[in-house]
Amino acid sequence: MTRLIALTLTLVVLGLGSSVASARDWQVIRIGVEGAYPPFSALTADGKLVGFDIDIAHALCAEMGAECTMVQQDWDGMIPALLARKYDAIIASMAITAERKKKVAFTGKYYQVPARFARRKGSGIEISEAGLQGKAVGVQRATTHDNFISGEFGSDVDIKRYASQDEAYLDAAVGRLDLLLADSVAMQEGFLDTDNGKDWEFVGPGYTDVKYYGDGAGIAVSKSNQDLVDRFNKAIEAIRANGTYQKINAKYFDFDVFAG
Amino acid sequence: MLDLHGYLPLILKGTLLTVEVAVLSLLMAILLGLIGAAAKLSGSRGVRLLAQVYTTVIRGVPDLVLMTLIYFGGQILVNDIGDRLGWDYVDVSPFAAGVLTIGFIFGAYLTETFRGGIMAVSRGEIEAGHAYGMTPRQVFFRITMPAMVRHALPGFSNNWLVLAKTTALVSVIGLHDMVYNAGQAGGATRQPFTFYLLVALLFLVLTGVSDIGLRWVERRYSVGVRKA
Amino acid sequence: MDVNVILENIPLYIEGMWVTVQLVVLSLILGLALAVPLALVATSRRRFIAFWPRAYIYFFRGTPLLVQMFMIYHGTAQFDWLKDSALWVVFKEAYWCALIAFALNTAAYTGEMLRGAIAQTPFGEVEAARAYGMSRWTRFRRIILPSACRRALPSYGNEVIFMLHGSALAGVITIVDLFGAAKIVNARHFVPFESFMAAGFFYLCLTLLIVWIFRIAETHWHAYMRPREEEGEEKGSFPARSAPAYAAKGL
Amino acid sequence: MSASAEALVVEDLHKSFGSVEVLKGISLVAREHDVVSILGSSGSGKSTLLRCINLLEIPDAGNVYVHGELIRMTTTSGAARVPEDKRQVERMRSRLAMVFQQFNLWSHMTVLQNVIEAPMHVLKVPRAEAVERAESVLQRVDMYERKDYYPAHLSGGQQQRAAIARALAMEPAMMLFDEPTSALDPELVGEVLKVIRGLAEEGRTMLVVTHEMAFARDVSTKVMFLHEGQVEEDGVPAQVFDEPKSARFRQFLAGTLR
Repeated sequence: MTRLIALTLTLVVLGLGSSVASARDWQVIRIGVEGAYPPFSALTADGKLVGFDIDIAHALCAEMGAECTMVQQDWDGMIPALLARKYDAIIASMAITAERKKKVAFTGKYYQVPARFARRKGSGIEISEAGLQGKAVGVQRATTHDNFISGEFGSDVDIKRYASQDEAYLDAAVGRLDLLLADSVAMQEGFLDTDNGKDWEFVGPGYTDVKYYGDGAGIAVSKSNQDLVDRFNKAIEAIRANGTYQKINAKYFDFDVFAG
Repeated sequence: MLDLHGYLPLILKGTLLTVEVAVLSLLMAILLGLIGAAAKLSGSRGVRLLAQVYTTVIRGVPDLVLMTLIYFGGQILVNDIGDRLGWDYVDVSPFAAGVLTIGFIFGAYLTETFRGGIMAVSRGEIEAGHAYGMTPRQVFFRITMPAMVRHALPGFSNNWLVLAKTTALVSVIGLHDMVYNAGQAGGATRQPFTFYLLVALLFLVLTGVSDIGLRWVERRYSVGVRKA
Repeated sequence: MDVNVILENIPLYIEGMWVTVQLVVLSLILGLALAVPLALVATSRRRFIAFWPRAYIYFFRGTPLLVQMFMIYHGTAQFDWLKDSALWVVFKEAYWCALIAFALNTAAYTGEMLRGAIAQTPFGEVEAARAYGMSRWTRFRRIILPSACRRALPSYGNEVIFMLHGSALAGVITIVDLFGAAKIVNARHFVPFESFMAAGFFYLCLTLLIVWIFRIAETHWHAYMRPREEEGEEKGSFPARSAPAYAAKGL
Repeated sequence: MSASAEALVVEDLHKSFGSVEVLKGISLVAREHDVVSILGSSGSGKSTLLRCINLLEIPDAGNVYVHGELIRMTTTSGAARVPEDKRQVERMRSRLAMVFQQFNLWSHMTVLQNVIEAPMHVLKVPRAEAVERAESVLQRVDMYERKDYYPAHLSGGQQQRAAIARALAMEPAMMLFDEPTSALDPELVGEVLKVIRGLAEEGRTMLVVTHEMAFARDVSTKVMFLHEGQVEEDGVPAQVFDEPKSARFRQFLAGTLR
């Protein structure tokens, strides 16, 4: 009996994992990333993280001379996990919004692209209050798109919220959704250009409304680590100045994602 | 029959994780269950009340909600404690959260199972122990506990089978168990049904094998007991 | 703790709770309707006939509800013939997928419960029914089923509670039930602790409501088994679905 | 006694369980108003005889006529003997009301519900009429006061009286009693026997499997002693009890009357 208790305690403690981080001189930084948001971040078949966000994160770390570990986190828990100190910064295409600024600090933007709707080809759906009436619109939960559709069309639309953008794409492909609302670049590369999205097309204008979409995608850091925000800001400026940013940009896109 | 497009190793890796989570949380649940049962049978009203609140809350709130709560809330709690004790940072990983939650939930169920088992041990057997000059400690470990095991086994078996199935929920907090991996494989191959069916069958194997094993144990512990 | 966030979002929680209640009630009704014939066939003496409902029950009781729901929600999309058929109107909606999964699941558990209770029907009572000229169907309808239902009532109470808990899975597939509502609140305000705690509180209230309803139902329905002077059945606790074994251990 | 119609005729009934032959060709005639007591030690086949008459057990051979109507039997492809018409059996059973050793009241129903159940759902008597009938038979067995009790809350004697009321409510052509007092505590036997005695005096046709010798002797019009599946002795009680022909029956009487 006593042995059983001892064994259990040992195992539970081991399970907790004592990954005690070192003091905050930012030689070691843990970065929260998502992995289900191509082409910005995705998992390869053998489980490796790839994408624009990931490359940027590595470039920034190299610039700061820090050793970085990537921590994969579902989008739902992105900010709560930062607040719970599961990692030190979020580099996951997170838009800089007023609501989020209440909880976390942001760097300046590292890219900005408009959001757009996409519809099934031939559905003829138009983007207006009447056109969206009763339509099933897929968005990723807890994103600016979720806020935008809820705020602008909320009561008329059947909003389907997904934990990841990939899940929304899957349901769109099988015909559970009438519309998608997402970042236009992510949707182009992650969906419309793929086999799943071959029957879908953009519709309506691009949205950059600051009220919902804020000031572009930034790096989120805990408010108590203002020094880390400054380091990241400097590093962003540096990689934009030395051409690293442009190289990564060119690897994924044939236009400038920084400007929006 | 089933074309798995080379995803079988990924699924089996997940199966291993599922089993790990299940076994570790079972150990934790046994520990909590014994503590809980002792608390419920304790002389102190406060302790009994605490145990009652524990079991009532656990049975009143869905596993999934508890798991989400512990995954986020648990980390905050650990950080608070850590700050006070001067630790730097202890990570509550999805794995730890999963094990802790499931262990915590089934600790409540096992509390009832063990309590029932202890109460089913006949007064006479215990009195006989005292009558032969055993200390209360000896009576508890030599008489009550072994006799309790037999009474608690059917409920225990049942709890284990439910626990094994409950591990599927860890996929929702992002742990790469077999359900999560089946989702990945299903999405990539566009054959979600195939992969979820495979995982369902693996669960049937897990519960089936456990069932056979537990029946064997129950038979062994019923030696010397006449079947009604 | 940020209570204001929760208070502001009470309407959202109420809406979610309404969806939860709908899902639970509908799946229980459908599940019960399916469980009765399932139990009837599973008690058949002809092995080949009894095999099928038993296999169904074994599958649904041996696998996680989450996997069953995923098989119906994500899995059905694998089949083009299904997507081209009229049935897709149903499977297209996450709500119906969840409802179907829940109903099939609870049908298996309820069916097994009824099967056990039917098997326990006192033989003499069935024989008396035969001796009075009741047909097979009348015997089942008037004697066996009502008596089995009463015996199964306490475990059915647990099943209802389990269904309430299981219904939280709906929140995983885009449905805004009570759990889904909590996820939205968390997503908007980043208050995981408060948002899920509130959901837990509402679930607890619903659970206690169910326990209370079943306690009343049992005092009505179980008058026939209870000695006139009330005996000391454990009142304070309600056994979980997982452990019928200790329900009977009141002492 | 006037020569009245034959209520029940049993011809050459055989029944085996596995290799054990329990009934080895039993015949029996009961006229209306007859009270036939069937005696025998345990294992003599007396209960099986009763159960074969209303087909709770299917006899291997032999015929049963109820009021002259033959219960038609047939043989399945698997060589099993089965009733040809289930409806006929159900109709016949509804006219032969059985009272069991273990009462077999439906435990989830009150006494009144037990009594109205079969009239309503087998004979299709309207509820109001069934209740009226039930209340009168309950008064007859002195159970009216307890009509809203559940069986579990009654003594054995009360349960058996309720079971007799349940049988009476069918207004049966004949009543079958299967050791109606054997499961009762000794002090409760009297109240049940009193009721059965009263029914016999009313002139009801009854077949009673019993161990109560005094009852068999005083109340029956006919006594039948079974031994190892055969009729060892039968006749009117005075003759059977006073001048038994069979040595076995004498032994049996000596044993039970001691």
